[in-house]
Amino acid sequence: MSRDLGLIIPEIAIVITAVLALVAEMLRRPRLALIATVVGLLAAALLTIPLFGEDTTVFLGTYRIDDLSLWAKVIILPATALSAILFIPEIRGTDREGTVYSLLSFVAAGSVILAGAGDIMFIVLGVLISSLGSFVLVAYPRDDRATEAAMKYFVFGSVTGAMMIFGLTYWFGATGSTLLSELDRLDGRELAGIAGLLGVLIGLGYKASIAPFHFWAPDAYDGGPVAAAAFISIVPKIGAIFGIAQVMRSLPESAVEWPLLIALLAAFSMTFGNLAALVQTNLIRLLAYSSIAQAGYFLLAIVALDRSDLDISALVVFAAAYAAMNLGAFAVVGWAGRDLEGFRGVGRTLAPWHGAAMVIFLLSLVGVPPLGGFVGKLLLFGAAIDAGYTWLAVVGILNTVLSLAVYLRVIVPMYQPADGDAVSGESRSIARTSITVLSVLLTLGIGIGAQVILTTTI
Amino acid sequence: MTVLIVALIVGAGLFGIGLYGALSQTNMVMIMMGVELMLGASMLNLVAYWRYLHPEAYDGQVFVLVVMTVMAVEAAVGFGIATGRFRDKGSVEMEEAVDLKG
Amino acid sequence: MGQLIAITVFGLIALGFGATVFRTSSMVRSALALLGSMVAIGLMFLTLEAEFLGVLQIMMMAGEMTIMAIFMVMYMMDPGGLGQMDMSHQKRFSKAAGVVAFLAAAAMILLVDWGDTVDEVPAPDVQVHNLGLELMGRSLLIFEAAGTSILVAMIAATAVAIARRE
Amino acid sequence: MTLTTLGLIAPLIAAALILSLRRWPAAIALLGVAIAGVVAAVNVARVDDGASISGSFGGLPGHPLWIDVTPLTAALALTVVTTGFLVLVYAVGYMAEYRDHVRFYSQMTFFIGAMQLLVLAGDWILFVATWELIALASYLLIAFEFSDRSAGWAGTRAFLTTRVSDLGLYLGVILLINEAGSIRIPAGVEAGGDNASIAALLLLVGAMGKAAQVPFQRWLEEAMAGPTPVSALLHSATLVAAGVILLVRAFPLFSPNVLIVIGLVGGVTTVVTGLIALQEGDLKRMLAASTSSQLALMLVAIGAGSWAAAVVHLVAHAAMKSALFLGAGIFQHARESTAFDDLRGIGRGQRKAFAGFAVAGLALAGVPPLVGFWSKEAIVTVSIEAGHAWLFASAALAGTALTGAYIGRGLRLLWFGESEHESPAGLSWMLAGLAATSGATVVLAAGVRPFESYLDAHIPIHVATVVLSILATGLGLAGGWLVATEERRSVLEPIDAVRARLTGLQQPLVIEPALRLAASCDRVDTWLQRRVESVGSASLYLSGLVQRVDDRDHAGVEATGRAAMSTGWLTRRTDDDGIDRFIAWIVADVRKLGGRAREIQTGLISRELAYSAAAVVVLVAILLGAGWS
Amino acid sequence: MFPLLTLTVFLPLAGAILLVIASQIGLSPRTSHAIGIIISGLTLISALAVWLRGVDGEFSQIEQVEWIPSLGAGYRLGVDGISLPLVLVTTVLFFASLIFSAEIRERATAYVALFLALETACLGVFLSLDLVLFYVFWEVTLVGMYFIIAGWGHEHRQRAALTFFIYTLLGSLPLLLGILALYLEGDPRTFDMRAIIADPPLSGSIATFAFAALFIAFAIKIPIFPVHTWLPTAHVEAPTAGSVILAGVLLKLGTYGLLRIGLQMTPDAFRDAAPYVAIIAVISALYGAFIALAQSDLKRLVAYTSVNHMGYVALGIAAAAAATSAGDRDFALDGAVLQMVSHGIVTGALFLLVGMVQERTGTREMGEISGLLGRVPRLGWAFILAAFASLGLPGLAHFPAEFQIFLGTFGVWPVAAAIVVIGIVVTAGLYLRAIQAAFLGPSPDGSNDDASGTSRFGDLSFREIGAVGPLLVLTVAIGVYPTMLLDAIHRTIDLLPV
Repeated sequence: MSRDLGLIIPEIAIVITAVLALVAEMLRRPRLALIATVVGLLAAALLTIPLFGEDTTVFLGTYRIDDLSLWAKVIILPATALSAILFIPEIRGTDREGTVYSLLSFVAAGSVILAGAGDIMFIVLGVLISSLGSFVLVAYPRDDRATEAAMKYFVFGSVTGAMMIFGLTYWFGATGSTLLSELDRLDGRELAGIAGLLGVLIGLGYKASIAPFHFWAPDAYDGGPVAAAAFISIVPKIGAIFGIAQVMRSLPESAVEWPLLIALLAAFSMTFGNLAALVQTNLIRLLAYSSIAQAGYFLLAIVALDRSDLDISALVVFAAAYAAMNLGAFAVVGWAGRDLEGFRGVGRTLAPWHGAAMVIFLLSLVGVPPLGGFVGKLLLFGAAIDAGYTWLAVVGILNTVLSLAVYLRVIVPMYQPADGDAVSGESRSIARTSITVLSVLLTLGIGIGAQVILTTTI
Repeated sequence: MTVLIVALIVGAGLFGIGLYGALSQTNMVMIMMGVELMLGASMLNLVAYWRYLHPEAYDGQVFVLVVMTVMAVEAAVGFGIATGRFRDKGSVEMEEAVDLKG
Repeated sequence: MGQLIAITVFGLIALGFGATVFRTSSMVRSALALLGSMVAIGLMFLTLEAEFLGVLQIMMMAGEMTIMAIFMVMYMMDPGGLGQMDMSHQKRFSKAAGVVAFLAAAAMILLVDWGDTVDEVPAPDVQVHNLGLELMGRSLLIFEAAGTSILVAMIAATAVAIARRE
Repeated sequence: MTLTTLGLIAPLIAAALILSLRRWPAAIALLGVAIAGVVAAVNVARVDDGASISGSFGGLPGHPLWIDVTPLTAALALTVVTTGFLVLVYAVGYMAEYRDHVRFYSQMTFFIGAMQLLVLAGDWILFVATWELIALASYLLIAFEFSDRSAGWAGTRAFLTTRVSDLGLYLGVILLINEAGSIRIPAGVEAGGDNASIAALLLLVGAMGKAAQVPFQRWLEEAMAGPTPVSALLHSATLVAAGVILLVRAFPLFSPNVLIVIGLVGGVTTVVTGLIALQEGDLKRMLAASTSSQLALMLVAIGAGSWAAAVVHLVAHAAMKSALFLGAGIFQHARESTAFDDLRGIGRGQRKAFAGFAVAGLALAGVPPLVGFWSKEAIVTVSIEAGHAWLFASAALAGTALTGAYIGRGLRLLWFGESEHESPAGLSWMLAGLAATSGATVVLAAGVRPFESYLDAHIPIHVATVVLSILATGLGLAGGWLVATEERRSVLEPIDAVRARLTGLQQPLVIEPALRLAASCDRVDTWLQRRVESVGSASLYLSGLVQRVDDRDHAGVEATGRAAMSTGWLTRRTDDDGIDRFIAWIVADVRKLGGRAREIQTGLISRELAYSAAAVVVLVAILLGAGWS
Repeated sequence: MFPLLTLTVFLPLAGAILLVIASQIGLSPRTSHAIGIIISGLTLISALAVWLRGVDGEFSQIEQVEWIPSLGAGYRLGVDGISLPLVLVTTVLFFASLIFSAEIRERATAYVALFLALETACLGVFLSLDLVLFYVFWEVTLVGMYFIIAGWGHEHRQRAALTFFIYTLLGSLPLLLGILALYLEGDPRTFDMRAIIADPPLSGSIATFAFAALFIAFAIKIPIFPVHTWLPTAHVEAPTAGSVILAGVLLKLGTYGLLRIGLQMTPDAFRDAAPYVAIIAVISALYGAFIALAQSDLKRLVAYTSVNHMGYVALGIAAAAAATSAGDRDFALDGAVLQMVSHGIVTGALFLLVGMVQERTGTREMGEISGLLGRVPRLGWAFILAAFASLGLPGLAHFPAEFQIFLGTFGVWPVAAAIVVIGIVVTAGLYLRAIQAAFLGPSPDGSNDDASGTSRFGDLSFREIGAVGPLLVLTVAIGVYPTMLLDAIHRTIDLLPV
C-alpha cells in the first residue's frame, strides 16, 4: 500500500494544491491561491519525473502508472499552471478568484485520473470531476452568455455521461469486473462489447470534443472567459484522449472492431472541425472548431495503438505540442479580442511581436516545421501509415491543407493595413505576454527537442 | 436467468424513457430528471449483474455507489448552474438559451 | 419465482413512474414521479438481495427528490407547484430515440450469452463486510476519487449558484 | 601546340583587350589577327612536313575538347585568318566615318577568332559551340547599326534561320556522339552504323542553313544590313563557309545516296540563287545571292565525291568574294548606296577600285587564268567523273554560266553611265585591302595545283572540261553583258515591258526564259519566305493559343471562385480587397460544406444532443457492419 | 574538423537574429543592408571554403548530431557533387540579391532579416542529409518566400503570395507522405539519407505510390506543366530580388529533390515511371518556351523560360532514371545538375536586369520600351549577354548543361530529345524578339535624356554592377570552363548505380 501511495504522489499533490488554494480563498488571499496553484502544480509535475520508467499499476490494477499517465501529468499540470496565469487578467478582483484556481487544479486532477484509468470507474469519475470544474469555469462570469454556455455544457455533459455509464454497465456484466485489463473476457459477447465501447466513445468523445460529440464546445468556449476556453480545450481534452488510449489498449480487437470506428471518427472529426472553422468570424469559435479537428488528429495515434511503435510517441508529442500552441493562440486571442476583424493589421504595425507569435502558433497548428505541431503530425501520420491506415493519413494530410485555409484567414488580415486602433491597449497584460512568450518557446522547443519525449516513449 | 433478463429489460426501458426525457424536455431541471432515470437504469443493471452473474465481484457494488455519487453531484452542480442561470435570466429554458450558435 | 414476480412488478412500477415524469405538466409532480421510480428501483435492489444498496438508494433518493421539489417551488416557473405548461420539444424524434435505444439494448440483452447465473449470494452482513473490504482495499483510490468529486461538486455548486459580490 | 594555342587565342585576347582598354581598337585587332595569321602559316608549313598537331583542353568530364591541326584545317585556318586580316585592313578605312569602333573591332576579331576555332575543332562540341558563336558574332555585326530597326531584324532573322537549321546539326552531332561514344569528329564520322545516313542528313540540314542553301537562302541577302566589311567577312571565309566546312569534315560519313542529296541541294541552289543574283537591283544583294550560288557549287563538288575540289573553291571564293565586297564597299562609300541605279558609271570614277572589283569578278566568273577558273574547272571535272554526271555536271555548268551572267551584268552596269570623281574617306586603306584580296585571285591561281597536292587530292585536267568551263563562262558573261544593256532595275517590273524593249534573237531564246525563270524563282523565293514566315507566325499563333489556353484555364478557375463567392459566404472585407478571394477559390465548395457544418450548430442543445444520438446509431451500424463482414 | 557546413547554413540565420535584436535599438536601413551584405558575403566565403576543402563523390564533410535518435532523425549535414554547386549558386545569388536590394527603404531590417533567414533555409535543404531536416528547411523556405512576396511585392502581392504559398504547401504535403513511406519501410527505420540511398527501402506498389507522391511535390516546385501556374503570378508580383531567389534557388529545390530523393531513394519506381515523367517534362519544356514567346511583359517572359529550362532538368533526371548505360546517365545528370546552376545564375541575372529596366522605364511591356541599348548601353549589353546565355549560346552557362542533357536523353529516348531540342529555337526567337523590341531600334528622342530624366535613366550604377556583374562573369566562366563545376558533379554522378 505504501508503494502504491508513493506512486501516486503527484495526484495527491494536485489535490493538496487544490485544497491549499481553497484555503487561501477562504482567507480572502486570492494572490496566494494563485501562487499555491502554480507552484503546487509545477511541483506535482516535477514529482512525476522521478517516476519515469515505471510501467505498473497501483491499487490492484485500478490505476495505471505508465508512460501515458506520467506524460499526461507532465503535460497537463504545467498547462494548468499556465492557464491559471492566463486567467489573471480576466478574473482579477472578482469575488471568487481563488475558487477558480482551486477548480483548475481539480479539473487537472480529473483529467490526470482519466489518463491513468485502469478501471472503468475511474473513467466515470475522471469525466465527472473534470466536467464539474469546467462547468463552473465557463459559468464564472455569470452573465447571459456564460450561464447559457454552462447550461448547455452541463446538459450535454450529463446526458452523455449517463449514456456512458449505462453502456459501461454492460461491460461489467460481460466481464464480471470493472477493470480494463479484464476486457479480453468480452470475447464471445461482442454486442455487449459494442455497447460499452459506444459508452466510452460518447463519454470520452464528449470530453475530448470529438465530432459528433462536440456540440457543446464552440458555445462553451465562446460563452466563458477566454482563459477557460484555453484551459478546457487543452487539459480535459488531453486527459480524455489519453483515457481513450488506455481503454483501447486493453480492448481486444477480436472483441470489437474498434480501430475502424476510431479511424472513421478521426476522419469525420478532422474534416468537420476544419470545415466548420472555415466559415467562422469569431476567433474563439474558430479555435474551438480547430480543436475539434485537432482531436481528430489525436485519434490517428489511437488507431495505431499496438500496431505501430510510434503510437504512444505520436500521442504524447502531439499532446505536448498541442498544449503549447493552443495555449499560445488563446493567449493572443485573449489579448486581441474574439473578432477576426480585430486582427486586421496586428502583425504589421500594431503589435508585430504578438502577430509573429500568433503566426507561429497557427502555423504550428497547421503543422509547418520546425514547430512542435509538425513533429507531432509527422509522428501521427507516420503511426497511421505504419498501422496500415494510409488512407487515414491521407485524409489527415488533406485536412492539413484545409486547416491551412482556416488559419490563413487569420494570418492574412494580420498583415493587411489596419483600419484604426482595433486593439485596445488596456487589455495588454504581463500575464498574457509571458504566457505567449512561454508558448512560443515551448512550441519551438517541442519541435526541436522532441527527442526528450521520445526517449521515454519508444 | 429470467429474472436477470427482466431486470435488464426494465433497465433498458428506464434508459429509453430517460433518454426520451433528456431529449424532449426544454427545461433544464426536467432534462436532469431524464439523466437521473438513465443513471437509475445503470444502477439497476449493475445490481442485477452482480446478483446473478458476479456475486463475488464487489466492484460491481462499488460501481453502484459511484453512480449514486454521480447522481448526487450532478444534481448538486446542475442545481447550482440552474440557480445561476435563473438569477441572471429568470428561466432555465433551453429554448431560450440559443444566443450562442453557429 | 417470487423474485421474478417482485422484479416484474417493481419494474413495471419503476417504468410507470418513469413515464409519468415526462407526462405531467407540473414539475413538482414530475419530481414526485421520479421519486416513485427511484424508490421502485431501490425496491428492486432489495429484491435482488442487495439490501445495503437498496436502503441507501431509497434514503438518498427521498432526500434528493425532496430537495428537487423545493427547488421547483423556490426558483422555477412553477410557483404553485401545480401549474400547467408544455415543456417539451422535438417529441417525435425523442420518442424514436428512446424506443430505438430501448430496442437496441433489449436486443443486445437477449442476444448476448451472459453465461450461467448464480443462485446464491452471500448474506447481507457478509455483503457489507466484503463491500467494506473492497472499498478499503482495491477500490480505495476510486472511493477517494468519488469523495473528491463530491468536494468539487460542493465548491462548484456554491461558486456558480451564489450571487456575485459586487 | 603552344604556338597553335597562341594563334588560337590571339584574336580572342585581342577582342577582350579592345573591350577592356577601349582604345587603339584597330591596331589591336590587326595585331591579334596578324599573330594568328603567322601562326596559321607556320602550322601549314608544319603539317605539310607531316607533323601532326593536336591537343585537348577543358570540356566535359571524360570528354575534353580537341584541336586538330591537319593539312585541311590548317589551310582553312590560314584562309580564315588571312581573309580576316585583309578585311580588317580595309575596315580601317571603311569604318573611318562610323562611331563605336571598339564594338566593331572587338566583334570582328571575336568573329575571326571563333571561326578559326571552328575550322580547327577536333570534336563536335567545340565545333557546335564555335558554330553558334559565329552566328552570335554575325548577329551582332549585322545588327551593328541597332538604332535602325531593319538592321536589328536582319540580324534576328539571320540568327533565327540558322538556329532553325542548327536543330539538324544538334541532332546529327548528338546522334554521332551516341553512336561513337566519343565526341571526337574523326571518330564520329567513321563510326558509321545504321544511323549514319540519318546523321548525315541531319548535318546536311545544319550545313544548308549556314551555307544559305535553298530553302534557307533568304537570310543571307538581308544580312547586307551590316557594314560592308562585315559582309565581306561573313560571305567569304567565315559564317557561310562553315556550312561547307561541316560537310567536308563529315565527308567520310556520307553514303552514295546522301551524296546525291547533297549534290541535288547544291544543284538546285546554284541555279536558283544564280537566277536571283541575275535579277537583283542591288549590288550587295547580288553578291549575297552569288555567295549562295558559289557555295552550292561546293556542295555539288562534295556531292560528286570530291571534298578537295570544294575546299579549293572555298579558298578561292574567299579571296574573290571578299574582294568583290570590298570593291562594293568603296562604291557604296562613294555613292552612299548599293543600288545599281545609283551606281551607274561608278567604275569610271573609281577606276582603281573598279579594276580590283573587275579582276575579282572575272575570277569568280571563271575567266582563265584567274583562280576561279581553276577551281571551277576542278568542280566540273569531278562532277563529270562522278556517278550521276548528268546531274552534277549540268548543275556545275549551269552555275558557272550563271556566275558569268550576273558578273557580266554587274560589270556593265557599273561601268556605263555618268560619273564624277568621288573620293570617300579612308580610300587608301580600303584600296589596300581590295588590292590584296583581288591580287590574291590572281596569285592563288598558281597555287591551285600545289594546294590540291597539299590536300592529297589530285584532280585531273581534261581538255573537255576546260572547254566546257570556258564556254559556260563565256556564254554567261556575254549573256549578262547583254541583259544589262537594257536599263532596268530588275525583272520585278512587268515582263511585258521587258519584252517590248528587248531586241535580237537571244531575247526570246535565252533572256526571256532566264528572266522568267528568275522572276519565278523570285516568286518562289518570296513564297518560300512567306512559308517560313508563316511557320514563324504559326508558332507565334500557337504560342498565342497556348497563352489563351493558359488564360482560359486561369479564368475558368477564377470563375469557379467567383461563382462560389456569390453564394454570399464571403464577408464584406473579402469583397473589398480580394485577398480572401483566393482562399475562396480553393475552398469554394469546401466553404459551402463548412457553412453546412456550421448550420447544425443550432445553439439549441437538445437538437444538438439529438444529432449526437443519431450519430451513435450510425456508429452502431458501422460496428455491426464491420463485425458481420 | 571545423563545422564549416553548419557555419555556412546558420551564419545567415545568426545575421537575421542579430538584425531582429538590433532593430529594437533602431537601425537605419543603410546599416541593415550593410549587415545583410556582409553576412551573405561571409556565407559566400564560407561556401567557397567548403568547396576548397574538397568534395568527394560520396557525401563528405559530414557533420552530425543526434536529434531524435529514437526515430532515426538527426542533425546531419554533408555535401557532395550534387549539392555543392547548388550551395555555391545559392550563396552567390543571395549575395547579389542583397546588394541589389540595398535601395529598399521600406522596413529594410525586416526585409534583410527575412532574406537571410531564407538563405539559411535554402542552404539547409541542399546540405541536409536527414529527411526530417530536409523537410523542415523545405517548409521554412515556403514561409520565408511568402512573407517576402507579401511584404515587398508589387500591386497584387497578397494574392500572388497566397497563390504561391498554397500551391507549394499543397505540394509539400505529398512530400511528407513520401518521406514517411521511406522512413517506415526502412530497416532499420531511419531518416538518414545516406542509409536510405545506400539501400533504397521501397519496392513494389508502395514504391510507385511513394514516387508518385514525391513527384507531385517536386513537380509543383520545379514547376512542371500543368502545375506551373503559380510561377508567373509569383514572379510578376515579387520584388526583383525575390524573383531572383525564387527562380534561382527555390525552383532548384524541386529538381534537387527529384534527383536526391526521387532518383536516389526510389530508383526502381522512378525507372518505371521515367517515360511518363519524360513526356511531361518534354511538354513542360516546350510549353514553357512557347508561352514565353507569347509574352510581352519582360518579367513574365523570363519567368516562363524558367518552365522551359527546368523542364530540361526534369527531362535529364528522368533520362538518367531510365538510362541503361553509364555514359548516357552521366551526360544526363551532369547536364541536369549544371543546368540548375546555370539557370540560377542566368535567370537571376535576367531578373535583376529586368528589374533595372523597370526601375528606369516604369514598365516591363516590351512594346513600350525602345532603343535601350543606345541609352543605357551597359544595361543593354548585360541583358543581351544574359539573354544569349539563356537561349543556350555556347561559351555561356546554359550550353554545356543543355547539350549534355540532350546527349544523355538522346541515348535513352531519341524522339524525346529530337522534340525537346526545338525549344532552343523558340527560346532564341523569344529573346531575340525581346531584344529587338526593347533594346534595339531608335531611342525615343532626347527629351527623356535631359536633366530631369538622367537620375532615373542613368546607366548601371555601382550597386547594380555589383549585383549583376558577378553573375555575368560566372555565366561566362561556367560557359567557357564548365569543368570547374563538372569535376565535382561528375565525381558524384559517376558513383551512382546505373
